[in-house]
Amino acid sequence: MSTTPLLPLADAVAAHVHDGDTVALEGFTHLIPHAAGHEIIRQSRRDLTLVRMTPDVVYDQLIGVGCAARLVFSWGGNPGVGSLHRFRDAVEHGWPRPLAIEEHSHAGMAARYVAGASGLPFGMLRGYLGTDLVDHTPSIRTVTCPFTGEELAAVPALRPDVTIIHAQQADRSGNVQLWGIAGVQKEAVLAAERAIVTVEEVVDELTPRPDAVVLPSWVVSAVSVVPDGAHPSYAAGYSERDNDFYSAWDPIARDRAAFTSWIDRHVRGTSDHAGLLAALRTEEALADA
Amino acid sequence: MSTTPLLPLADAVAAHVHDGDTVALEGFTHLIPHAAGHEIIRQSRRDLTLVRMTPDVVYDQLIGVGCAARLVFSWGGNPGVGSLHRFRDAVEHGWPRPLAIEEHSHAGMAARYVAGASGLPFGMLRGYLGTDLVDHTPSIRTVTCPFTGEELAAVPALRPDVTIIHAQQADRSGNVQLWGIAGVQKEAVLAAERAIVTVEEVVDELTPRPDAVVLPSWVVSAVSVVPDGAHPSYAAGYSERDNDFYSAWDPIARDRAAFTSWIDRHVRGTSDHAGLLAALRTEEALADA
Amino acid sequence: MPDDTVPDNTVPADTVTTDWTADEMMSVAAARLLHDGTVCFVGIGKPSTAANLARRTHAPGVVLIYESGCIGAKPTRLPLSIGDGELATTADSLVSVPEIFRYWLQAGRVDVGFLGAAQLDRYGNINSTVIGDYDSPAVRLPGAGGAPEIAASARDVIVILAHSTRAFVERCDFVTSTGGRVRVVITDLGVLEMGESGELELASVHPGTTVDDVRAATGWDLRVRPPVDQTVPPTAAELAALRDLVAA
Amino acid sequence: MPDDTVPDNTVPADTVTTDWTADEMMSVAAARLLHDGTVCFVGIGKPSTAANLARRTHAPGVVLIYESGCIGAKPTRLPLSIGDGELATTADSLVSVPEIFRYWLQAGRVDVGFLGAAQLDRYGNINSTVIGDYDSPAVRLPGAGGAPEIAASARDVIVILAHSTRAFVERCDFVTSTGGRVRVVITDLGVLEMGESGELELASVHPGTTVDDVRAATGWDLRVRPPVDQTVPPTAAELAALRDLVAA
Repeated sequence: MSTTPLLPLADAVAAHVHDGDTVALEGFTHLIPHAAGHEIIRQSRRDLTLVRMTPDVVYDQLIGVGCAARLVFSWGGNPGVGSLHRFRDAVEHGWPRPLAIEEHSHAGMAARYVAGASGLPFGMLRGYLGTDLVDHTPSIRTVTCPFTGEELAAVPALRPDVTIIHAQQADRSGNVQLWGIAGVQKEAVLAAERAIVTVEEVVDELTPRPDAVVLPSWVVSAVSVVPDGAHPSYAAGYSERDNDFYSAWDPIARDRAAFTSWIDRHVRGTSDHAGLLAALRTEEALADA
Repeated sequence: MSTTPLLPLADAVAAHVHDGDTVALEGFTHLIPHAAGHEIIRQSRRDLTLVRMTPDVVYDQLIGVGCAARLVFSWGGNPGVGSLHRFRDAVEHGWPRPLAIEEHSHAGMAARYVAGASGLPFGMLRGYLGTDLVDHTPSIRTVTCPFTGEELAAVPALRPDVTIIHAQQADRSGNVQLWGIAGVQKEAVLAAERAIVTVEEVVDELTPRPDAVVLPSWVVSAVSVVPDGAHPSYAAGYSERDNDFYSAWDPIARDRAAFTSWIDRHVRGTSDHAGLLAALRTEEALADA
Repeated sequence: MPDDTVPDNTVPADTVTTDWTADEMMSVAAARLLHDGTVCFVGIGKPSTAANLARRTHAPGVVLIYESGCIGAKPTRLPLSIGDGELATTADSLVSVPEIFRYWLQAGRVDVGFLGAAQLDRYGNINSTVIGDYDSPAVRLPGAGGAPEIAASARDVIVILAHSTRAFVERCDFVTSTGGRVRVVITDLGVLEMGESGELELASVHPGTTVDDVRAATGWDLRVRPPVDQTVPPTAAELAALRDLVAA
Repeated sequence: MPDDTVPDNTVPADTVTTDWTADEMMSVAAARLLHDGTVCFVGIGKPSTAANLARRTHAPGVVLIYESGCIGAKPTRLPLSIGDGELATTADSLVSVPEIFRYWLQAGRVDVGFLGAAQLDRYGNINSTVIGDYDSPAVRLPGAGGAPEIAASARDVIVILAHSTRAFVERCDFVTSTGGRVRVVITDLGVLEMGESGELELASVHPGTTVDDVRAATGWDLRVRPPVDQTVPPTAAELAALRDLVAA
């Protein structure tokens, strides 16, 4: 029986995320693999091309510590809060290093992942027409319908070296099940050369559920058990979104020193996600006291 | 609240299926809308372009009575049994009328439905290369990737005038839920101008289920309650596939007179699907006696 | 402009109120553009507030689509993010993000798409990408998200944006999405509608605001469509429903 | 040819049997080509029998994909149709038909694709479309189904087809799919493998069959790869598992 290795997250990141890789940590508000992002920071990966439709706080962190040389994205913000200040600082002032950007629309990014998952060299859509994105993003071209003559936007397939997602469950063979808002995660996994999945728990058997995506073990390179591994994002059925954290991130990220100190304490100063969550809980308790 | 009309099947077919229409009755072994096909025969529609990936017994019947002028398809057979003899007779001998064919592969047909559901003029795939289909099917062309230069197959979007499918349940507003093997039905509905859905039953509320496709009422033109409306195909959770019927169809369809007599008795000689099922049960009882 | 996005000024005047904020006026004015059966592509913030207000008041059958894949969501409180669990659990159908953009938005199934922006020009083009030069921006904004395809594929586009000369500009620093389908712009001062000429025109001012106020807050020479109506202020019922929704 | 589709002739000879049919020999020979972890795209009939036999004997971890969208199906009895309920209920994952062709087959995730045919030529091209002229056929066959893309996208293609000069032809009346990835052809008389030259060669004959028998049933001058092995006949365990499966 082909089984996917069940590895500690540190080992999975060490094995599958390399300097210079193109890395997609996908998640659409729900199921964002924050813990994996933190582990990439702990292991000081460099020169990554980060890919994601909706880079949010974890990408702000990866960019802020200088892991990324390049960002491929369609919307970079702190949802419901505002800007990503580390992302802005990198683009506006090159701190801590310049960040090249390749910018698409959501529909374009989705088409690129679909093309990657489908083994096609490009995806097409009715999009981008009349926008200035066309002038600034060389990976937007056109293709002509051979039947109607209509000109459509063409975008190249995304094929990350490694995609990382968070899911609710895996079974002991490494089959993965996630449910609820599934975003573009299936496509991101299938488009990638390798895939790491962090899960809330391992179960003996995956019970079929409504609105579930099941990834067979043989398309997953490693599974790591990381309870609450999406925090401050959430996993339906396991946790709630920590909206306060997203709000609290704004002032931290506005200031380079505050940001670095936060990372040093919570990420570099902890050995794993359980340690990070414990540090956050201690602070909360102190603040409430 | 926008609700979809709940109509007797005869009224739904009368309202939405017109002579000369392009009609897709989709179903992939599971959930084939046989009852709707029979109603089209009862109402003597003419000059239809029939579309389906896997035309089977119900298309054999529609072709055999002369409803169809044209068939767009990728595999036409009696699954596990053999040929469709009425289809063969129409193609080989023009009986009861000539049948024009437009022939694709499964992957090509699926890409055509996806393009239709997506509002794109064409779909593309890595397919057809080196096959003689390219020479006989003008709707297979090529498109060149603007990034890699690779030549891919291009096929035009399918946009049926009406798609008909069978599902397990609708709620009182006309939201539809089907589950189990879902084939290409979602795409076929979304690609069509109008959609009729026959259902096993109407329920107060649709309970979310694993492996379900839910179509909101506002993409469905009419819902008709037709218990066992897929027979001899099946609806998971409601009925079993009548494998004996598929076997029994072979000798009936081999002979023009036997076929016509079967249609006259079971389809034209009954007023609805309940009548047809009753006639079949009576025969079975007599055969067993 | 299709009839069902014409601002509805037929709200009974006897129930109007005066203790409302400009923010509330914007949400109410946007909600009034939605009707039973209108399929709306909704983002977080004002669009979501407006669409849910419509659903709680005059248009219980309005259909809310969130780009996270939730079709027909019926949240009991305003979602804080586009991926809130309640959007998924109350949806008629939950689909993937690629599907929502291809089968639902691109295919033309959306009647009304809402957009916000940092900048808007007279033609309805919007900028949510950068202030300043793209390659060395003064302010890097979040970027396009779904805007280019919402602007291209929704039948009608409604922009919600507070009035200021920094936002209502002669020329967008960057065209993130085009104005071809923009029908209405709702601001804290009034309502602009797309004119026959393809240029936005002032159609109504909110109570307490003058045409001159609006023109002064607009960075181009704003056309005025006479007679400029006064926007019907929020009714007591609208306000109550809105405040309920926000407090929930 | 990748190692894992080389016919496995290492089955212990002491357990071989003699009371088997040619049909059983074909299923057993095909099953032996599959291994734990091999991802097979399976049709109904012999391919399904072979893949399920492998799963019940030496390769419990073989992955069966049916084009109806069932990934990792583990039926307890042989399905009568590609859409049997049990394929869905035992699958690891159930997906739509467009997805199975795009994300799974076209993307190159299938190791072994099985094809049947009405005609086969020496290059592995097959015909399942028409006998005779396309526009006025002598026999209209069911058509391509998934064959063109299975033949183009599976890493290795295995054809299962009973030997006769009507089936093994000099030239297919219609090329439904091409032979570029055909590695093995299993017949009721023997096993053909694709040679370096791109032409099928006789690699083994089933017990009781001679090379001349095979050549006589082949409509072209069949190359023979010396030494031609004798196919190891079904073992008692293989036969028992196969008959169990068929009877279930």
